[in-house]
Amino acid sequence: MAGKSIQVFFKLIQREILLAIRHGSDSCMIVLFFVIVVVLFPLSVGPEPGILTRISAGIIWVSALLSVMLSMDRLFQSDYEDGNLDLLILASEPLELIVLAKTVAHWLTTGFPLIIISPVLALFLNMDTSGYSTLLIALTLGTPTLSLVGAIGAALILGARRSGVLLSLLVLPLFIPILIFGVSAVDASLTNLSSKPQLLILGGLFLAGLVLCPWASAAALRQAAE
Amino acid sequence: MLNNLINFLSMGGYGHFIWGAFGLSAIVLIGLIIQILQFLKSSETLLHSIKEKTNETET
Amino acid sequence: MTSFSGKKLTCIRGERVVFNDLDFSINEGEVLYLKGPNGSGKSTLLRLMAGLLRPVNGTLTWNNKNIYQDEGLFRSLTHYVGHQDAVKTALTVEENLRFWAEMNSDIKEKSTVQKALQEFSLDSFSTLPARFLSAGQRKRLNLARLCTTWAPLWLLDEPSNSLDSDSVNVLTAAISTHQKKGGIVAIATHENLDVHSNSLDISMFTNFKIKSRDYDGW
Amino acid sequence: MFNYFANPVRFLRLTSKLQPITMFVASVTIGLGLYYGLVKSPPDYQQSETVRIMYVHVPAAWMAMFCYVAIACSSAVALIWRHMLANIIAKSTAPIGASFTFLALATGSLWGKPMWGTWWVWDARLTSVLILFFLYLGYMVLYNAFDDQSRGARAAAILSIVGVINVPIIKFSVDWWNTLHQPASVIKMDGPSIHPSMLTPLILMAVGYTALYFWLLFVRTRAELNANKVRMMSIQQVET
Repeated sequence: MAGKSIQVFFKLIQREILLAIRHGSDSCMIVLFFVIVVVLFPLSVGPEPGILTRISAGIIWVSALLSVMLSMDRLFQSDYEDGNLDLLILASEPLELIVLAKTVAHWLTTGFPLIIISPVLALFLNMDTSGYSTLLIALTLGTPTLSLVGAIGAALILGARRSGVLLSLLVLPLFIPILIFGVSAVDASLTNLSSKPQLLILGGLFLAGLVLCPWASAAALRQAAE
Repeated sequence: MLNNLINFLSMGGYGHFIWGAFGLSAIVLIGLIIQILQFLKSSETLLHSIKEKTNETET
Repeated sequence: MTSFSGKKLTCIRGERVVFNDLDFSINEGEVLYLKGPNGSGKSTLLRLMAGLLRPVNGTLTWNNKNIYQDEGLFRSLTHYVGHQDAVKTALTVEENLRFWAEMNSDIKEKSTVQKALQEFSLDSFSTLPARFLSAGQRKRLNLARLCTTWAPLWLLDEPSNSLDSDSVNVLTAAISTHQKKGGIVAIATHENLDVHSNSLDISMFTNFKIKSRDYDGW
Repeated sequence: MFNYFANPVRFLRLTSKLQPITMFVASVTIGLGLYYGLVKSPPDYQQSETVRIMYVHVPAAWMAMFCYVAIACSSAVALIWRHMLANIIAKSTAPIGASFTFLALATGSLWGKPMWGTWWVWDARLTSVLILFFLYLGYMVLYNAFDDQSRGARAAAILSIVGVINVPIIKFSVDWWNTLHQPASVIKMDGPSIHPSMLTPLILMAVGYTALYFWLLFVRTRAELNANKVRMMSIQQVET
């Protein structure tokens, strides 16, 4: 029995990624948004390297957080509109597994590209190289948690008026812990202190999210289909 | 009598902060009370009017 | 002798009593027509039967075992066809169908998917992206899902709208073969498919009214 | 079946007795608290008179937290036992809790001005209360973002439970963030250990605020039940 669930899990991820590829432009839009937001800061705060280096970690993390949140509300919306959501709820596999599969697929199409491009942006903000490796590790631990928590918000706003803005109001307060520890991890390594505690806490948040968030998103989806 | 009232009000020079805080709390809480009581009154009048209507249709 | 029945079902949707104390029972090989004017709760009852909606009280039993005990099992026994066609326009016709076939059971060979497409005469455009399909063709693709894997209980919500006449015959044929194989079907439709069936008029069960005197007693 | 309609007879009979009691308790304790706080208790040797703002700030912050936990508990009851009345209690608590949170923020900044010279201080506790204020606004906005009331109630209930699980995490991360960026903090928000004579007004005000919350909750729930019944009867009239 468990074999079938795993099979269904990967089949769902495969379908989501196939859909993302067919609508090629979606994940590129998110990455472009990420780049543009980061570019805004030197234009506003001023190009002097001194300031930029000091706040580079914060800029990258806030932009990554906004990009992930921006791409969140389409997670269940298309399934809700075309009737797929009912069938997913009625599938013999537990809904929590299906939600986890969709979140993983969402992370692969949005979170992962952000991580790949983040060193380039760190270069823009001339963050010195000691911070690069921690930035990548922190983003790899942080962005999946952002997707997991964002999935709860995406499930809650189905069928609501003005769901895009509503999602950001619901989800941003919940993103704050991830933001704080993510930025302080990179800052610690920039001032060559050890960033181990922050990364451990980020890992802890990720594991907690992995267990609790699909359960909450599934509950939200069931009440959305009622 | 008057001057110890004044120095009571001035609160050692911080009067406007303290009275500001207490005044604001009073305004917000009393505003909340009034709003809720009005909400109750309007819901009761609404209920009465719809009951009259259903009573006519039921009897 | 499989049977699917519900006792004293009461459902509230959007603060409105849709129906109250509704009973029904369908035995093996039978079709139940849900009759009633628009808004009388036909779709709500079907969604309730499928398990998408929880009744306020009353029980649903499959072989007189409460379905909420083992929901996973019950869900693997039912096919639900709703108003919307659950078709991903970016995927091809065949990909759509294969996805749902593999979701419900681990069939390996492609034949069952091909056979289902043939039955609803969709096999000619199986590699066409679904966005080129007309509404009727999309509904047929959704109905083709019924024939890919075996599930004794079919719950069909207006299956025949936007279908042309010979597709309706295909649907009637599929329903009667399902009956012969001992399946159970509940349909909400205005078209009288010539299928041997008994019917249930939902509007008889929407008599619950709040009197103005209700809960005035405080 | 009838209890789904938030059969309020039991609840309303209970609250019609409690309502005057809570009103009386609230007015007496708040009156006494004000008298003790403003007149009787001594000024603090460091902060002098401004410490009196604590008698309004600290109870409001406690109530902000108390109301959010109350929303989460009644939402949990509403989700598990599908009881509409618990949803209505949660919905009625939200604006009261949001007002207390706003008061905690406003009085906190009024307290910060004389001591640190700036209206807003990024102190760990004040920042957590600010985030809690966003959680309240999120709850209220989500509740009314749907055309169907019961959909909004269920969605907001789930959000409040997710929120209440996140509050300690947010508190922990904000405290960590505060110690990281905080130069040696001169005066912590709640000042030196509270002198016993200052404790009485604080407790009086806290009890007064709690009684006020329950009184307002009962009044507002009664009004919501009326509105609920009006809506149902008007829907029914449309059908007959």
